[in-house]
Amino acid sequence: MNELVHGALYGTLIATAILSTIAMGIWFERKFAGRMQQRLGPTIVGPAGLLQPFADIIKLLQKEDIVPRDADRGLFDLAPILAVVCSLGVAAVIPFSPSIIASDLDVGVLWVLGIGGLMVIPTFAAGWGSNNKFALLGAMRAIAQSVSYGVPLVLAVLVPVVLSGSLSISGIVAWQAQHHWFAVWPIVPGLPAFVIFFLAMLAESNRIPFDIPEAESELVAGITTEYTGAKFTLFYMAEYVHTLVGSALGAALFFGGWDGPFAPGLHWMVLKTLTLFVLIYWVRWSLLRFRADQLMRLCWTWLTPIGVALLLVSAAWVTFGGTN
Amino acid sequence: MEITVEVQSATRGSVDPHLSIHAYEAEGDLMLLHFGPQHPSTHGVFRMDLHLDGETIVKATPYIGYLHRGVEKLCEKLTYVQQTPIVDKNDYVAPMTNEQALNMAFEKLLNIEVPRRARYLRTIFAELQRVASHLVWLAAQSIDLGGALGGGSTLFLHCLRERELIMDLFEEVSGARFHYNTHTIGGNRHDLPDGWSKRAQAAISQIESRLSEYEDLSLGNQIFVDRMKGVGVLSAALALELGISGPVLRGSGVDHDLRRDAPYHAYDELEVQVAVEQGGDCLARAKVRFREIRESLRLARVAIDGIPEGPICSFKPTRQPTQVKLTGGQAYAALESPRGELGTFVIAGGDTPTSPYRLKIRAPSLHALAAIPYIVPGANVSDAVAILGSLDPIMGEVDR
Amino acid sequence: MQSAWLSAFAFLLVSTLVGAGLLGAASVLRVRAKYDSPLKHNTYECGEEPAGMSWMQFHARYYVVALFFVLFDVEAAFFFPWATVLREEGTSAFIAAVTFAAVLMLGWLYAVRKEALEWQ
Amino acid sequence: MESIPFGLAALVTLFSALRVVRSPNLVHAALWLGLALLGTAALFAVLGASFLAGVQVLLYIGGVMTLTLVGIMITRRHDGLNVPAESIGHVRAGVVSVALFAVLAWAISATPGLDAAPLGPDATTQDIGHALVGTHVLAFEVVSMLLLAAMLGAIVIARRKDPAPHAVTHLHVPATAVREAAE
Repeated sequence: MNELVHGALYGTLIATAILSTIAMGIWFERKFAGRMQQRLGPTIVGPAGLLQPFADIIKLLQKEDIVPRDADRGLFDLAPILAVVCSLGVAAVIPFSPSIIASDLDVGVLWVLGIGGLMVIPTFAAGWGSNNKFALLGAMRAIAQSVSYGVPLVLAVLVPVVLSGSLSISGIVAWQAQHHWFAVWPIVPGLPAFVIFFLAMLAESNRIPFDIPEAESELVAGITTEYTGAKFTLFYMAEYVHTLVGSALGAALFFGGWDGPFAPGLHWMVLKTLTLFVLIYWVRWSLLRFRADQLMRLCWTWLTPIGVALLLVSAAWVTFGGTN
Repeated sequence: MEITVEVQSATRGSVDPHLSIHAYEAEGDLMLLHFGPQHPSTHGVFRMDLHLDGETIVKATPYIGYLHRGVEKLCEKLTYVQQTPIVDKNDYVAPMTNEQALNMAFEKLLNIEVPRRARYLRTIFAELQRVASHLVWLAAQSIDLGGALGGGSTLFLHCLRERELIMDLFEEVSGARFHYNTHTIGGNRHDLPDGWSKRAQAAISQIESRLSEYEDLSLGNQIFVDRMKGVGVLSAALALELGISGPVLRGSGVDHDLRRDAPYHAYDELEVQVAVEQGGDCLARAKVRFREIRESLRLARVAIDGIPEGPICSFKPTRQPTQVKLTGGQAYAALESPRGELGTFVIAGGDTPTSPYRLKIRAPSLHALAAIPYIVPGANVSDAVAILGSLDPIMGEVDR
Repeated sequence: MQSAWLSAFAFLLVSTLVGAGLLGAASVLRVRAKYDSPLKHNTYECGEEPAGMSWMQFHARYYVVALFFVLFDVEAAFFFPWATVLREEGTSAFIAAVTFAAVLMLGWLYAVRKEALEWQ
Repeated sequence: MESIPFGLAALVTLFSALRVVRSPNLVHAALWLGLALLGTAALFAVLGASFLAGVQVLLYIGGVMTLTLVGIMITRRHDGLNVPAESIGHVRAGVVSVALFAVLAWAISATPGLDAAPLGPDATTQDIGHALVGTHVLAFEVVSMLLLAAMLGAIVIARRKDPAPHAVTHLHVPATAVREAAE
């Protein structure tokens, strides 16, 4: 029972932290994008528009709940909740400091990949359940993209697993704290593996340049076309949670997580996570969008074989590299 | 009559251009997707009915008329002088050229010579307007490719920043930022304010310096090129047959530009370098537009330097709409708008001598849209958006 | 049973509560329309009446991609336990994995050659 | 203490398995199957097979479920989506299920040595790894052959459909060609 309480307590703590980071992250993103686009971003609500996210949330929650007549009511309602669970659930095994971790699972990597991979189910449920052509097209695109980029993602995650010999995320971070960060050393499987991880993570969380599932200039809003109010908010939130948790995962797997000098572990983890988070914004607000076939080609002809090669290189490093 | 592919093909020898559609079982394989009118990237209210096999488009049927405002009919009721502000709203991205095309037809009808200074002013306005219009095209195209919530909107807003400079210049001259009503029969209404030329030159320099930045963000961006290359290939023969003109035609490798081939305004005194690209795909059209922006900036600069002194209107400017009275005659005048050959055909006479019997506007966007049934099938939904954007249609002009 | 699983499960419960709680909050805060128009509940299709079913037959390449994903995932599933013992087992484990990956990449090579993973 | 989560997981698994066969809608059935597989993963976790539980979620729900959904989406006849419940024939289905269960149960209990788990009751992922590259290294390599065969099979089957309508990739018909065809 103790573990249940531990999980619930830390779960509440981490979920609250993530959600408030996202609220402020949205404000920051709008300011950031505004500066990139020669405008100011939010300025009206609160000082420097700081209260804008809360105004947004209240607005979205107040909106009328419209369900299309031909929708599959059950799936339509279930999908947004599942989306939040699948994106937030990944955070359960991520160590934010040596002690702040909801569940120190010995197969943490499998948990991350498994729960993250479940995202196809709410996507499909929303797309199919809406009974809308744009939503269905978006859902199928999302599924194809998600399963395709699942392969380089798994291969990239295998690199730190091989290098550290541990399946637990906290174990991987602890190993990096003892030896060296994987993105820094060994540079050859480490850094390219991080790049592949980063790209696959962008694709899994449907960020530009891989946002073809919701491509609003083509598919209006993809799977969220028929969603209004709170349910739309949940999808929107899930997308940001996915991005933030993905950044945290990247920081933990490749940049030593909470490891760092001078400051407590939590500070370092937050700093690294937010750096990656901002990097994603930067990419998002500068690049255009790929087309489905280009996306697939990039994944299958480049990322997958490179991922396999990196996996073998890291295995060779462990086997023949000697010292550590 | 509803304009459908069947109607078009009937006039073209009873051959359906979508020969392949018979290979499909209508119920089982194809999905009919209404793409528009209320869609983020149909550039106004335009509808394409797409028959999809998976994501591949097998047949595309354009439907127009959602923005029909009866401008031509309205012009039959208004006096000649009153019509200029009405046609301003046709091509709402390049209002200057609308006014010019209309007044050129009236001048031809009345056999009025436009003074040289007015012709220079018109040239400058036309070229600056072309720059502004092409910037809007680039903005819209990048939104189509890159999303309203992403890199596309970054380029979009930057393009609009440069367009503002041009609108500021126009505002100084005409007092209006958008619907200028500055051209009239026989010349212009407003002369340049003091120091305008200098400020215009400065604005041109600024746009020129930033243009290469935009080129890097679009033509220099691998994603942009990959999305445009080989997409929506329009052959020169088909383009000519459909009456397509402007950058779309020049992107298909046809060297045709009214500014050089049938000079109007002051183009007979200027040397226009026509931008032609081979390939006929979206990328070729994009390249043409980029080269045209540079050429237009150069032309505007030369024209500003060479503005002669003199009157700006040969026909006595009037506040009395009934001044122009005609009982007969007809005229057609065309100019090279940012979208192609924008022509006005006017027949004078009828019941009232103060207004035309019939006025017809030849809108280049309408002809460009005619290519959709031919170049969209075979592409997928993402490509359809890119193709539509590269045709650069303005629905106000299409539907009138 | 591993205690960490219970914590992870509790975390999932908390996530569910976040989603359900937000929907619950919305059901209180939500503005309700006084008059319900049937048009409001139409399926969105750019302002036109939706034509036909929203169902369509997707191309078989979706299936190929999904199948490839499963196969590579199965490969990964074998690699995970292998990775944890690589340091101890040494060269023999390395050779086993290289052979494994090489055989699998033959399939990938065939797929690329036959353009089975091309999307258009 | 373990019996409560075990019972819960088993209950969820059984209930959703029942819904898989009882659901008239194919998509619903597939999604219930996902829940049944998730319940199985929970069972594995409760029984201490951490790695197996993780793989179950990763492969079966993330992979096989997706495959099933995609499989439904690429079928041609969507009007057969709803399976009429009356057509199933409860008695016959029940007999077949019971018979199948009996056969499986008998096969498991009759197979010698199955009750003695090869890796012991608390096998860790490391133990699986050792076994994989040690005693079972041949099986490990054979699996790669199996995966290769599956890949090739998928490609061949998918390519067989190719000459169908999809062969038309670029449909641009130039005006001249149209005119020639008319003449």
